[in-house]
Amino acid sequence: MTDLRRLKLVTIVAERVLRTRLLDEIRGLGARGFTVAEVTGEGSRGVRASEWEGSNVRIETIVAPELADRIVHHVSDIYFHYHAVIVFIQDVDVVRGDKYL
Amino acid sequence: MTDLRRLKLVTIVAERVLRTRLLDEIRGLGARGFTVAEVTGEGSRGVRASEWEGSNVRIETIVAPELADRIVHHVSDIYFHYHAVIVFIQDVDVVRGDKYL
Amino acid sequence: MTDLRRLKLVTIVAERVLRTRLLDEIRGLGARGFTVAEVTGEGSRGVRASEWEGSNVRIETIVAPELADRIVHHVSDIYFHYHAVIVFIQDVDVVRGDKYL
Amino acid sequence: MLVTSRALPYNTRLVSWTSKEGFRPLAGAEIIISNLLSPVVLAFALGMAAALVRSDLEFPEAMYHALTIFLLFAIGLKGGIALAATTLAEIALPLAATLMLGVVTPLTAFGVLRWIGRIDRVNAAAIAAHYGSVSAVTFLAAQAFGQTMGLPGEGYMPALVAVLEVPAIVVALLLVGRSVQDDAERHGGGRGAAMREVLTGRSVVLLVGGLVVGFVADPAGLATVEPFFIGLFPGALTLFLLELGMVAARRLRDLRRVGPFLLAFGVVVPVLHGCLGVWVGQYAGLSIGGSAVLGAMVGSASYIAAPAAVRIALPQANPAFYLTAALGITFPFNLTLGIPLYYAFARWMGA
Amino acid sequence: MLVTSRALPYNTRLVSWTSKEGFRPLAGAEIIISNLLSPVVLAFALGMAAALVRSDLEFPEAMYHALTIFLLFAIGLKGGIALAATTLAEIALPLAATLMLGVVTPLTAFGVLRWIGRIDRVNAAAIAAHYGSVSAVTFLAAQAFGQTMGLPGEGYMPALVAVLEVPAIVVALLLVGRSVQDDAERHGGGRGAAMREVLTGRSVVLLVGGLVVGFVADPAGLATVEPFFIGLFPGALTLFLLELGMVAARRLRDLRRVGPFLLAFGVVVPVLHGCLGVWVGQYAGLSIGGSAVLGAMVGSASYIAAPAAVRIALPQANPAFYLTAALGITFPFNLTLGIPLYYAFARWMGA
Amino acid sequence: MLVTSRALPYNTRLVSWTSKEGFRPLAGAEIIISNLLSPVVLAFALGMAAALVRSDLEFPEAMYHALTIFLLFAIGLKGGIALAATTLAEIALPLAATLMLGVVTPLTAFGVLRWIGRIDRVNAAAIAAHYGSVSAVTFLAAQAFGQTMGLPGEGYMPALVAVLEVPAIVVALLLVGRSVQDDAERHGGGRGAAMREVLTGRSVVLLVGGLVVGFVADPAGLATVEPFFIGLFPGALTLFLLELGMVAARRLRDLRRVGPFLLAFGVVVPVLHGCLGVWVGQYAGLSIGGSAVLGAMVGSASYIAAPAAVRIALPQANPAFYLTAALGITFPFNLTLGIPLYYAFARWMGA
Ligand SMILES: Nc1ncnc2c1ncn2[C@@H]1O[C@H](COP(=O)(O)O)[C@@H](O)[C@H]1O
Ligand SMILES: Nc1ncnc2c1ncn2[C@@H]1O[C@H](COP(=O)(O)O)[C@@H](O)[C@H]1O
Ligand SMILES: Nc1ncnc2c1ncn2[C@@H]1O[C@H](COP(=O)(O)O)[C@@H](O)[C@H]1O
Ligand code: NA
Ligand code: NA
Ligand code: NA
Repeated sequence: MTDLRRLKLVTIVAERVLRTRLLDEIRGLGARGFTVAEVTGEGSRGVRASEWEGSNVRIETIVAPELADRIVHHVSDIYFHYHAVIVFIQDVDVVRGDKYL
Repeated sequence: MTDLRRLKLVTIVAERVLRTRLLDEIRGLGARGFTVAEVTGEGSRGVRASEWEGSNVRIETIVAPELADRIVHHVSDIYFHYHAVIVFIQDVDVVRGDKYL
Repeated sequence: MTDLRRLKLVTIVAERVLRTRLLDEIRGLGARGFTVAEVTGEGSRGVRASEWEGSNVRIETIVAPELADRIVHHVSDIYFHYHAVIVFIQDVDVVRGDKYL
Repeated sequence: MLVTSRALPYNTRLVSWTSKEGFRPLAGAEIIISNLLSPVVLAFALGMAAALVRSDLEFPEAMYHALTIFLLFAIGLKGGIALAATTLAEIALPLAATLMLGVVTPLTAFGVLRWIGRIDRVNAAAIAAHYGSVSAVTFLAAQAFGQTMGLPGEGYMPALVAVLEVPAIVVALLLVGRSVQDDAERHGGGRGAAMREVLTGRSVVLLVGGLVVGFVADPAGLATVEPFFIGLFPGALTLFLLELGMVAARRLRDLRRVGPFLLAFGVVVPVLHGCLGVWVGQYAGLSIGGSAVLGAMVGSASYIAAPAAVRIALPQANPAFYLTAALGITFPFNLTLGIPLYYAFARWMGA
Repeated sequence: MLVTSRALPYNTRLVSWTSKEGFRPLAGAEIIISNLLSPVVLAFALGMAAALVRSDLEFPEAMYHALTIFLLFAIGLKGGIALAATTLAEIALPLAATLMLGVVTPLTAFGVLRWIGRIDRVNAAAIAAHYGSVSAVTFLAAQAFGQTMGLPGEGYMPALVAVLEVPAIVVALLLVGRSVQDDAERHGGGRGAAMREVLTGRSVVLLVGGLVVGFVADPAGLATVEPFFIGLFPGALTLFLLELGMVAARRLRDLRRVGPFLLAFGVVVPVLHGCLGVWVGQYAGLSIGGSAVLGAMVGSASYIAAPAAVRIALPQANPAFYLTAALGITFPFNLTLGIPLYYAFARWMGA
Repeated sequence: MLVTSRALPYNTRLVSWTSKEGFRPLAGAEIIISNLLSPVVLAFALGMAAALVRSDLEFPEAMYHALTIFLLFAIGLKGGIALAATTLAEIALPLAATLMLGVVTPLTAFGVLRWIGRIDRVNAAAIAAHYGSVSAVTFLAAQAFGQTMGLPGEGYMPALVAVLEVPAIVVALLLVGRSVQDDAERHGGGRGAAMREVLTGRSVVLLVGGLVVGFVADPAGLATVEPFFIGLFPGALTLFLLELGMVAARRLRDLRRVGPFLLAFGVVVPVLHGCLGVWVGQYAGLSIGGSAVLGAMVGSASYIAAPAAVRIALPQANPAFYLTAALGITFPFNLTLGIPLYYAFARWMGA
C-alpha cells in the first residue's frame, strides 16, 4: 500500500485527575487530535487520590516521531516523579498522514 | 517463540453513528472478529452529530495484511470525506494465527 | 531518544468472567502493572456466559519479552480451549524501562 | 409539606393572573419571571454556569441515557393513559393539524434559510429537518409551565409529539437533489438508511412504545408504576436539564462559527412556528393550554431524533450548524422566553 | 389519580373473578389476558419488538446493573421486614419444602435432559443447574400478578427465593464425573472456584444482605427508605423488563442452534416443576397465592447466579444452550403463560 | 404501611428516651444500638462485608456518580428551601461560627499531626485539609439520626456544609513552605490550580447550585420535584452507603501501611473536633439537634472535595495516608459511634 505513512502512536495511562491537564498540554505541544478511554489499572503506586472514584484515563495520540519524543519527555519530566502515569510509543501506519502533522 | 505469527491490527476510531455500519462492513470484508470500546476524542472535525450524546467508538480487528489493506481503503474511501474517522495499522504477534484468517 | 527501551505490550481480550483470574495470574507470573478496559466484541465463540450482562475485558500489560512469552503461553494453554479469549503481542518503547521489569 | 413553611409570593401572583380579570401588560413580565424561577429553568441555568466556569462536574454518559429512556417512555405512558380516555372524534382534528404542521414547518424553515439566509441547499435541508421536528424536552417544559399556570394541555398531547416527530425529517430530506443523495450514498449515507434510523430510533420506539403500553395496559397495573413514572417525572426532568445546560453551554463555543444569520434564525423562526402552532391548535379545537403547548412543540427544534437521522442521510451537512442552532440557541430561547410567549399568545387568541 | 378518569374493565372483571363464585372455564383466558396487559409483560414485549426491528435503543450497561442491584436489594429488604413479623414455626415447613425442591428439581431436569433429550452429561448438568435454581424476575412478576389478582404470596417469600437459589447449582455440579472436573480445573475452572462465586456472587449478597437489613433494621428508619425501595419497585421492574425483552430477543437468534428438544424442554419442564412447586407449597401450608408464587419460582430458570457459576465450574458446557433455554424460552413462557397457569393450578388445588 | 404490621420496640424506646425524663446512663447504649440499626449504617456494614468476602458485587462507576450528583444537589436544594424561610439574623452567627471552625480545625489537626505524630509537613498539611473540611455523607447520616431521635438540625444546615467545605482546604494548603509549593508547580501541581479545582469542583457546584435553586425557585415548581429529591433521598443514601462500605473496606487493606498513630488520630481528632463543633454550635444559638449535626460535620473528614484539591496542590503527599484515614477510619467511626456521641454531648450540654 503505497499511500501508508509511518507515524508514532503515543499512549499515556494516567490517574484521572491529570486528564484535563494532559490533554491541554498535548494540544499545546502540537498534537492534532487524541482519543481518550476510561480504564482502570494497577502499577507501582497503589493508591491514587481518585482511586475510589474510579479510574485512570488512557490517552492515545498519533503524531510525528519528533513530537512523540517531546510528549514523552514532557510527561516523564513533569509527572513521573509524583503521579501514577506511564507512557509508551509504538509505530503505526496511517493513510493521509498529513492529517496528523 | 516459534508458534507466533505476525498479523495486522487495524484500529478505527469513528463517530458513534458509524458503529453498526462499520462493524457490518468489516465482517463483510472478511474479518473473523473485532473488539469495540467506547471512547471520546478530538480531531480535525469539531462537532459530531452524536457529540453531545457522548462518544466515539474504537474498533480493533486482527486480520491478515491483505485484508488490513482492504479495510483501510474501504474506510478511507467511504468515510474520510464527510465523517469523523481515523484508521491505523500496527503489527501484532499472535498464537494460533489461523483463528484470524 | 537514547533513554527509550524496547519492551513488549501483551494485550488480552477475554470474556469478563475471567477478569479476576487473569489479573491474579498475570501478577503471579511477574507483571508489575496492567491496565484494564471494558469492551465488547465478537469472535468465533458466539455466546459468552456473561454476554447479556455486557462485556469483555481488555487487559494490557507491558513486560519484558521473556515474560510476554510466558503470559501468552499461560493464557493459551489454560483458556483457549473453552473460553472466549485472544492474546496478542506488540513492541513498545518506554522511558525508564526498569519500572516494568 | 416542605414548601408550606415559606411565603408564596409567586404562586399568589400567578393565581391572580390566571383569574379572569383580563390581561394586564405587567402580567407578561410576571409570567416570564415565574417561568425563569421554575426548577427546570434554574437547573438549566446552573448547568450552563457550571460549564462556563469549566467545572469538573460531568454527568456519566450512562446517566444521561438512563434519564432519556425514562423521560421518553414516561411521556409515552402518560399520553397512552390519557389516550385511552379520549374518543377518536376528539383527537382527529388535533392529529391532522399536527401532521399538517409537521409537513409545512420544514418547508417554511427551508425557505427562510435558502432565500433569506442564502444557505446552501444541503445545510438548509439539514437545519429544516430539525426545526420541523420537535424537542421532547421543550414539550415537557411547556407542559410543566402550563401546569403551574393552571392551564395544562390536553392529556393526549404526547401522542401529538409522536406524530410531529417524524414527518418533518422525511419532508426535509426530500428537499435535496438526486446528486446530493447519490453523493451521500457513496459515502455510506443516504435516505434509505436514515428512514430506518428515524423509524426505529430510540426516541420513536420509546415514545410510541410508551403510548401503546399506556393505552392497553391494565389500570390496576398502571397504578403500581405511577410513583415511578409519574411521581419522579418532574425531578428527573430537572436533573436532565442540569445536564442539558452543560451541553448547551458547550455548543455556545461554536456560536461564532455559526454567524449572525443563524442566531437570528434560531429565535425568529421558532416564534413564527410557535405562533402558527398556537393558531392552528386553537382552530383544531385545543384548549388554551393545549394550543400553547402545541405552539411550543412546533416552535421547538429536535435534537435527539433529527440529528441522528440527518447525520446518516446528509453526511455532507455540517453538524455545527444544526446542532448549535437547535441546542445552543433555540432550546434556551424557548425554555426561557418562548414558552411564556406562546402561552401569552394563546391566551390573547383565546380571549 | 391518573387512572381514575378511565373505565376499569379489567379491574372489575378481576374482582368478580377473585370473588368466591367458583371457577368458570372462561376465567382462564381472562387471567391470561389480564396478565398480558400488565405493564411488566407489555414492557417485555416492547423490548422484544425493539430488538426485532433492530432499534438503536440500548440500555447502558450501568443502568442494567443499577436496576439489578436495586431490585435484588429491595426484594431482600421487603422479605426481611416480613420475616421479622414471622415466627419460625410458620416458616419452617415452607423453608424445608423449598430446600427439598432445590435438591429435587435439578435431578428431574437432568434426568429429562439425559434420558429423553440424549444430551451429553456436561451440558445436561449445566442446564439442570439453571432449571433447579430460580429467576428473581419471574418471582417478582408472579408476586405482582398475585397482587393484582388479590391473591398475593406470603410476605416472607423472598427468603424462599434466597434458599432456592444455591442448592440446585451445587447439586447439578455434582452430577459430572471426576474426569470432567479435572479437565475443568486444568482450564481454569472447577467446582471450588464456582462455589466461591455462587456464595459471594452479587445475587446472593444483595438478596441475603437485604433480608438481614430488613430483618434487623429499626422500623422508623425503614419507613424513611420505603418511598425508594418499595414505592419505586414496580416501575423499576417495568424498565428492567424492557431491557430483558431486548436481551431475550437477541437470544432467540440462537434458537435454531439449540434444536427442537430444548425448545420443548424449556416449556414442559417449567410446567412440571411449577405444578410440583404449587403442590408441595400447599402441603407445606402456603396460601393459594404463596403456593402459586412458589410454583413460578420452582418453574423458573436462573439467569443471574447460575450462568456465572456454571461458566466457572463447567467451561466445557456450551452457554448457547443454557442461556437460550433459560432466557429465550422459559422466561418469556413463564412471564406470559406460566404464571397464570400456576395460579390457576393453585386455585384449583386450593378449592 | 409496610412497617406497621410488626412490633416497634426501638421506636417506642426512642420516644421514651427523647421524652423529658432525664438522661439515664443506659440511654447511651440504646442510642448507639438504634444508630447501628439504621438502614444507612446496616447498608454500610453490608458493603464492608461484601468487600471482605471478595464478592463480585460492584457498583458501576456511573451509578456511583449519579448517586453523588443526586445527593449533593438534593442537599443543596433542601437547604436553599429552608434558607428562604430563614432571616439573616438567625443564620449570621451559625455561619460565622462555622467559618471560624473551618479555619481553626485544619490548624489543630496540623498541630497534632506535626508535633504529636511527627509526620512531615507535606503529609500533615494534606491530612489537615481533609479533617478541616467536611464529609457530606457524615452530615447526612447525622441529619437522619437526628430525625429518628426527634432532634433534627435546623433546616438551613446544608448552607453550613457549603461554608465549611472550602476554607479548611485553603488554610491547610498555606501551611506548606515556598519550596514545596515550587516543587509542586514544577510537577504540574500547585495552589493556583487547586483553588480553581476546589471552587469549581462538582461538590461545590452542586451544593451551592442546589442552595441557589432552592432559595429562588418558585414554591409551586419545587413542590413537583419533591417526590424525587426529598422522597427518594433516604433510600438513595442507603444505596450510596452500600457502595461506600465496599470502598472503605478496600481502604482497610492499607491500614498497616498507615501505622498506629494515624489510626488513633482518625478516632481522637474527630471526637475533639466534634465536641468543639457542638460546643461552638450551641454558643452560636443552634438547637441541640443542630449543634450535634454541626459537631458531626466538624468532626468529619472530607473525601470528595479535599482529595481532589490536595492531589493537585500537593502531589508530593501520599494519598494512602489521607484517604485511608478519612475514609477507612474516621468515616466508619463517625457513622457508628461518633454521631451518637455528638448527640449525647449536645444533649448533655443543652441540659
Ligand atoms: N506494566 C504495566 N503495564 C500496563 N499498564 C501499566 C503498567 N504499569 C502501570 N500501568 C498503568 O499505569 C498506571 C499508573 O502506573 P503507576 O505509576 O505504576 O502506578 C496504572 O494504574 C496502570 O493503569
Ligand atoms: N492524531 C490523533 N490521534 C489520536 N486520535 C485521533 C487523532 N486525530 C483524530 N483522532 C480520533 O479520531 C476521531 C475523529 O477524528 P477527526 O476526523 O479528525 O475529527 C477523533 O474524535 C479522535 O477520537
Ligand atoms: N480478529 C479479532 N480481532 C479483534 N478482536 C477479536 C478478534 N477475534 C476475537 N476478538 C475478541 O476476542 C473475544 C473472544 O474471541 P473468541 O474467542 O474468538 O470468541 C471477542 O469477543 C473479541 O472481543
Ligand atoms: Na418544530
Ligand atoms: Na427453578
Ligand atoms: Na471536619
